[in-house]
Amino acid sequence: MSQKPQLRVPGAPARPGEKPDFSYLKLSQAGSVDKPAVHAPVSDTEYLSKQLVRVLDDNGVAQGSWNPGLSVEKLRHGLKLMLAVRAFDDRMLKVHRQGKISFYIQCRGEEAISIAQGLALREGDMLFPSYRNQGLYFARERPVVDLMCQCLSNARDMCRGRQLPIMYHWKEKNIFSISGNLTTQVPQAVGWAMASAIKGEDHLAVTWTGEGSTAESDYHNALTFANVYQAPCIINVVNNQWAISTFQGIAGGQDSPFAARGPGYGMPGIRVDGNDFLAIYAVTEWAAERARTGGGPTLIEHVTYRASAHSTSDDPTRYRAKDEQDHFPLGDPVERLKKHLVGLGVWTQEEHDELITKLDASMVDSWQEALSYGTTEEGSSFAVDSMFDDVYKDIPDHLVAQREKLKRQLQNQ
Amino acid sequence: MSQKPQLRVPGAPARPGEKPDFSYLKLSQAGSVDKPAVHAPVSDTEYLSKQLVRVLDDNGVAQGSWNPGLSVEKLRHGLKLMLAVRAFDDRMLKVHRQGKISFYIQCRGEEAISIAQGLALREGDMLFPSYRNQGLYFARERPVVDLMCQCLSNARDMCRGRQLPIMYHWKEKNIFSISGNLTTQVPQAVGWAMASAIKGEDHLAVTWTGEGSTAESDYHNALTFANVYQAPCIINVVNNQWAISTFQGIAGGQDSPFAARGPGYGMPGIRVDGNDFLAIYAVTEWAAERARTGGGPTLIEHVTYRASAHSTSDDPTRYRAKDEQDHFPLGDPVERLKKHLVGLGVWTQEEHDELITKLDASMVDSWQEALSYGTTEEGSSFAVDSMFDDVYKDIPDHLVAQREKLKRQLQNQ
Amino acid sequence: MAKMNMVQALNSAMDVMMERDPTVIVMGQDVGYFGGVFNCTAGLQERYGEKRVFDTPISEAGIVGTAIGMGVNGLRPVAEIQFADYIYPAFDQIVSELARLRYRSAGDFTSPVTLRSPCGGGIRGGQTHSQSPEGIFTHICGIKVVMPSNPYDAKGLLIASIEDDDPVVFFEPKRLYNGPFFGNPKQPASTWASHPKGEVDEGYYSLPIGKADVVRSGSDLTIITYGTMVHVCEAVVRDNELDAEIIDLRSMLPLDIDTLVKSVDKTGRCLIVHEATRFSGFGAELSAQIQERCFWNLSAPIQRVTGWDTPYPHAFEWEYFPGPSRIIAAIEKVMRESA
Amino acid sequence: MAKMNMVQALNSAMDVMMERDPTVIVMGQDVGYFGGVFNCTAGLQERYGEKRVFDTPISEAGIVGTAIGMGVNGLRPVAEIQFADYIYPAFDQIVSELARLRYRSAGDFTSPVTLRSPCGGGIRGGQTHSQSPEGIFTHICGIKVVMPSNPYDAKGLLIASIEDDDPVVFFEPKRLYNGPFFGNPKQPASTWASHPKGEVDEGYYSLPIGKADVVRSGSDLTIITYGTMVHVCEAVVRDNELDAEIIDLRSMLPLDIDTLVKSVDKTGRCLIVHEATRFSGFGAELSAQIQERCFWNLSAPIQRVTGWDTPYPHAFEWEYFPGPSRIIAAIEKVMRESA
Ligand SMILES: Cc1ncc(C[n+]2csc(CCOP(=O)(O)OP(=O)(O)O)c2C)c(N)n1
Ligand SMILES: Cc1ncc(C[n+]2csc(CCOP(=O)(O)OP(=O)(O)O)c2C)c(N)n1
Ligand SMILES: [Mg+2]
Ligand SMILES: [Mg+2]
Repeated sequence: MSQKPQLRVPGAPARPGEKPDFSYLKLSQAGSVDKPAVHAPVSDTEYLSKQLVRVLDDNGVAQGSWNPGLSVEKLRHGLKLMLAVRAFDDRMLKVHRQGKISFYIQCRGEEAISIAQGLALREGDMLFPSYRNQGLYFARERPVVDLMCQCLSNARDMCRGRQLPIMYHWKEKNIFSISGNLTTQVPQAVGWAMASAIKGEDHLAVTWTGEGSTAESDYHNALTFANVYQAPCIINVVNNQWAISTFQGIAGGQDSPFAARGPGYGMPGIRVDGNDFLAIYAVTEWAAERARTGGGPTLIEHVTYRASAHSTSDDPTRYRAKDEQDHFPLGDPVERLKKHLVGLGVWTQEEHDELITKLDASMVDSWQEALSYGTTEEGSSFAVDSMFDDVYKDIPDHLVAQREKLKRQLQNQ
Repeated sequence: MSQKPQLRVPGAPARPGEKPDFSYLKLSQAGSVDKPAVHAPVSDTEYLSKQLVRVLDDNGVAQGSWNPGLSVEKLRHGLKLMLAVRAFDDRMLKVHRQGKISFYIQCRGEEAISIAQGLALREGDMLFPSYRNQGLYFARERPVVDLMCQCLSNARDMCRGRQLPIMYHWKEKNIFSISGNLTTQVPQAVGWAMASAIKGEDHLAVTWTGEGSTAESDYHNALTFANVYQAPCIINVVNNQWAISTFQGIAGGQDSPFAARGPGYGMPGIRVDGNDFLAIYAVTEWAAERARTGGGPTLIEHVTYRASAHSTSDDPTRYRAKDEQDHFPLGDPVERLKKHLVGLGVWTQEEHDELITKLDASMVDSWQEALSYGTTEEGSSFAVDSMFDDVYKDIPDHLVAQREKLKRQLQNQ
Repeated sequence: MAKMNMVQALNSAMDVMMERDPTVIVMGQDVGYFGGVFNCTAGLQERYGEKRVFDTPISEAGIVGTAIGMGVNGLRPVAEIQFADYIYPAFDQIVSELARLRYRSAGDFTSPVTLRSPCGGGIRGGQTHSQSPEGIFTHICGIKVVMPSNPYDAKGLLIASIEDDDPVVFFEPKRLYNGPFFGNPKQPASTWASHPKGEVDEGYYSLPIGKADVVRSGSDLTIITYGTMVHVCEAVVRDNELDAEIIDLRSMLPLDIDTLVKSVDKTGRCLIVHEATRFSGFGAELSAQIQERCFWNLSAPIQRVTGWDTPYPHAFEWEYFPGPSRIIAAIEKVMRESA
Repeated sequence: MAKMNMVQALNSAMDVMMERDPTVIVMGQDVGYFGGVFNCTAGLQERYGEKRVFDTPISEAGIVGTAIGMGVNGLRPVAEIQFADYIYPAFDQIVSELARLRYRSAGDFTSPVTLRSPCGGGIRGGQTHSQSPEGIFTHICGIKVVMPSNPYDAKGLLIASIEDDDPVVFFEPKRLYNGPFFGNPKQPASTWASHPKGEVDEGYYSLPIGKADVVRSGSDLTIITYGTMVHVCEAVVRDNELDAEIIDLRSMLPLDIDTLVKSVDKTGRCLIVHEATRFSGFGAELSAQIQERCFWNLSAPIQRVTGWDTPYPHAFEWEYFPGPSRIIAAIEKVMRESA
């Protein structure tokens, strides 16, 4: 211990040119963490915020009381969806490189989270995703063409050209609009859940935010209100170790896991292996049942790794050690679920490869279809008028005037 | 457990017409909570956030390892200062009733916190108080006339008439300016402490906020930054059970104590008997030594009771059970320290009464002196010019013009 | 009809709407059992239960953030921000979220939140209980900004705000809660009982947002104002027997520019009065639009009377407040320059 | 002298100041090892160590709040807000604290924080990476608001901001980071290398805050603008061979009104151009002040060309951007009306 105060600036364990080092990660053995009763008092759940709930062991075998006992069908469906997300991401990265879309964000390495949780929740549950939860659209079966159209700001963009690529929403199937501003959706989810309780409904609100984003004020407001009103919600922190170039220590992950904020605020906090489809599914089921039966909110920290760049505007080789992902002790979520299925004898490498090929091809087809509805470069397919819609429900006079002005100018050009 | 989600709206245990009820408060026996090593790892300090550090028992005897072993002189000094604060508050309430000042806030019942902590800290430590920490000025020996002059916005007001009464500051003795906006000073204190560490100094920043105010965003930002950078600071939460009309449950105190936020964020959290001069002194010493020797921040929750109205604008009989204070299980801080001193045989009821009489008289004298420097009603003693000073270091042209305009207008009236 | 002060009128608006529409809920610091620090929500929790009227943690950002979510889930939250000076912590949720949600989701998600907040000075509140931040909010597209100047309008406009499917920031000049204020703090306090706009329908009615009120017609000069300053301007015009037209904006965004232009085109002179600080205050937008539209009919430069560009100082409250003498001086200037 | 783009010039300003003054520190999201998402702080951490250049948690309010405390404790923090669109969470700390500390403590406590933040559109950033919120900040007394339009000014003004004992909000038009932009996205990108203001002194120099720059003199019309729009206006004037005077404000608060008045009194015509939304944008204050001062010399109403009062839409970026055709139309209008 130093004799004088020191400004601690938590650094990354490894930067370019250095050897990847994940020794800071505290892991638990698969199956070693007990599953408490759904309505256990918060104090009896505290250990969950410090240990790591894992079901799949290194051999792909499901272990322990958290094993959700999913049907083979469901497991295969989960794997398929994860592969679909990955195929989608790959395709979108390619078309971004071709200059077809202005921006993109992958979720590589984190697919298990959105897919397992998407499947574990009910249709009536309202989802408030971050920008890295595209998997939720797959779990709820939004045609990928629609997502592509949003990225193209074309005639079938559900945002009508207003938003950056990837900022989807889906009103019919309860997936909320994405904001560029981090964490703002988290208190909104809590408010949505409060309304659910006020109305006497049992729909949950479920939200996701990055570990870096938990530093935002809104996160605190969300945890406070969720706990005070016992809002039926699940707050997910996706700890993928990085926030653009900053390591999770800078967000406050060095001395206590993000899940530990839960008990600090008076709610359960669960730290889960974010690359373990079964574990994620199980903790989500537990939290959902708890919330749905009046037990209030749960905080879930998913320990995972951002295998991709932050976004297409980012170049992680400038700040991360080379091949860091290969050293990540929790592996790759797709590989791990695949191993489990292969181990169960219900999946083979051939089926796997075939599926990937099929998915890749279907993404190409979908992309062709999406292109047929227009592209950003060609200019918007919406009338320029539409730019003035939806600022308000009814267009006020001053916007009518601005719209007319713009139309006249475009006519004169 | 209900079968459906319910909006929980944490209520006060008792409202007007009902019997006071403090059964929700979890207490520990005096002397029963162990004192960890100053540099104990956070995980070894967690129990401190759930139990209640107490030194003075019901008989006024000091118990256990947290007994700070203060000299009789220091104890008597502490008692005297607490009584001085109380005499000051009484006088100011009276002059407010007489219409002499526009506003006032008492700290009755909470005197031990500012006095014990003020005495336990060093002169070079920078204090970032809330509006209920007037005791700090007594601990650092600001002449009360100066405080009164601030409340009168008169010629000797250190705020030059700019601020509401009680929004003092004291640059020379390191007491920061008070803002009307709650909790804003808490991240500022953390920043100050970061600067201390950056500069290689061992001055601490110490800040206070009400339990209600911990819901503000700034509180989260303060805890996050304090922990991440291991800022040498102490963050005090004064849990006086009430925030104007709302009970501490509405701020999130129902399921876990405010001190528990500390370990949640990765720093020690200590729950202390806020009416126990000795216990407060001891935990402050511990936290200060920890911070000063590189151990980073500590969160301290003081369990106390707001014996007064929120402010002179408030009427607690409209929302609190009658005589609630009399049922508060931690008693009155002045009475408790008095009992301790009397028990030690170093103080008597007569000395006590005499001191009160003397203090009351000296407050009257000070008030007379303060009045001699002007009053709010008479109008400001500062030139109207001064209103345009200090918006910027140098007055920009547009403010010069506004100042001239005002001066001309006042001349014409 | 009943005599109501502004607090009672606002209370009545919420009461009427809670009665009519089960989705209306009221939330904010101290609004529940206590009925709000200014009493505006008194009795509502008792009447509608704590699921519909509840206290919140002291977190303005949390209030707005959760209110947005409730609005998305079919409720109509009416949230109180205890003082306008304390609305800033919620600024991001208001600007980036409340105001933008409809647009960014192409109308699929909306949240009809009403934010009520007492504003303005003249109650010795010092620099953090006196501010008039409305100008800032008028720069935010996607929200409406309203400020009533009397009980009748307050009720009608608050009902309209709650019913509005767009978010509304509703500022209440707290100096007017208990009576009109004519700018002279030494005068005995006036009450709403004797003011025509203190007569308030006890039932449901609403006033359109975006319609200014010509509170006095005249031909020499147009005075555009809102909130507390409406009464100060009226008093100045009355006391000095001026032939001025006074317009109470009532809503700043959307702005009833047509009514303003009509008046200024007629009078050829324009004075803008608000309590907020001058630089980039709402008076600037008013001035800019009026000179754009009425340029050829203006016979003197548009003048602004406003708070100074300083915080609101406790001791110099009345030197800060843009009271009668400053208004008269400005009127004289306009008249002189156009003579 | 060296050729620098705006990023390099800003970097050089910080470098020079960190070298000269050990109390200068740099903080913000990704500003440390990585050097900032726009590279503005590249190399600084390596040079000055992580106690003086450090990454922060993703909390704009926390950044400003702690920066204030550091400023009070004798440091001169230069904090980056990654995008101006993300400055709103820090709004309360800026308005209620940073701007007001000196006043409320009668000068006893001050905090000379500089907040740097990239603003403006034209980079396909959509509604949350394109905003120009400077107008809002100009309504806040106690802070200064600066926006440079070229590398030379950027460095001189940033140094002045860091040295200033008052807090400064320093907006950087990110469209100009790598080169001037003339308003036509289809034109090949231009670089600063060929622009006179891309010649930047490598050492210490500063430019006064509160001084506008007459970037082109002319007699028919005054164009008042700042940031990205300076170059668009210059291009329009050049391409259309107009005799317009163009003034780059450089600082909005304090405002160099004398330079503006002098010009408008001379030309009799005034056009204000900014990228921010129109309603209550900074153009309103400019218009209001100029009509107050230059009324008798104006031969046509002052016009504003601005962004529309909508969010910045991803797909309609160039229909939103107040580009050359809108500027030309407005100039024609002013000329026609005063003919
Ligand atoms: C309020 C706000 N501040 C800053 C940003 C810029 N920004 C976008 S993503 C990001 C990093 C977020 O990291 P994390 O929360 O860990 O999520 P991840 O990208 O790892 O999924 C930052 C700083 C923003 N979008 N909004
Ligand atoms: C940002 C902000 N919001 C609201 C208020 C109004 N307000 C002043 S004191 C107070 C209650 C604070 O309670 P607590 O933090 O428990 O402190 P206590 O008064 O009990 O000491 C409130 C809501 C304020 N001053 N600032
Ligand atoms: Mg992350
Ligand atoms: Mg309290």
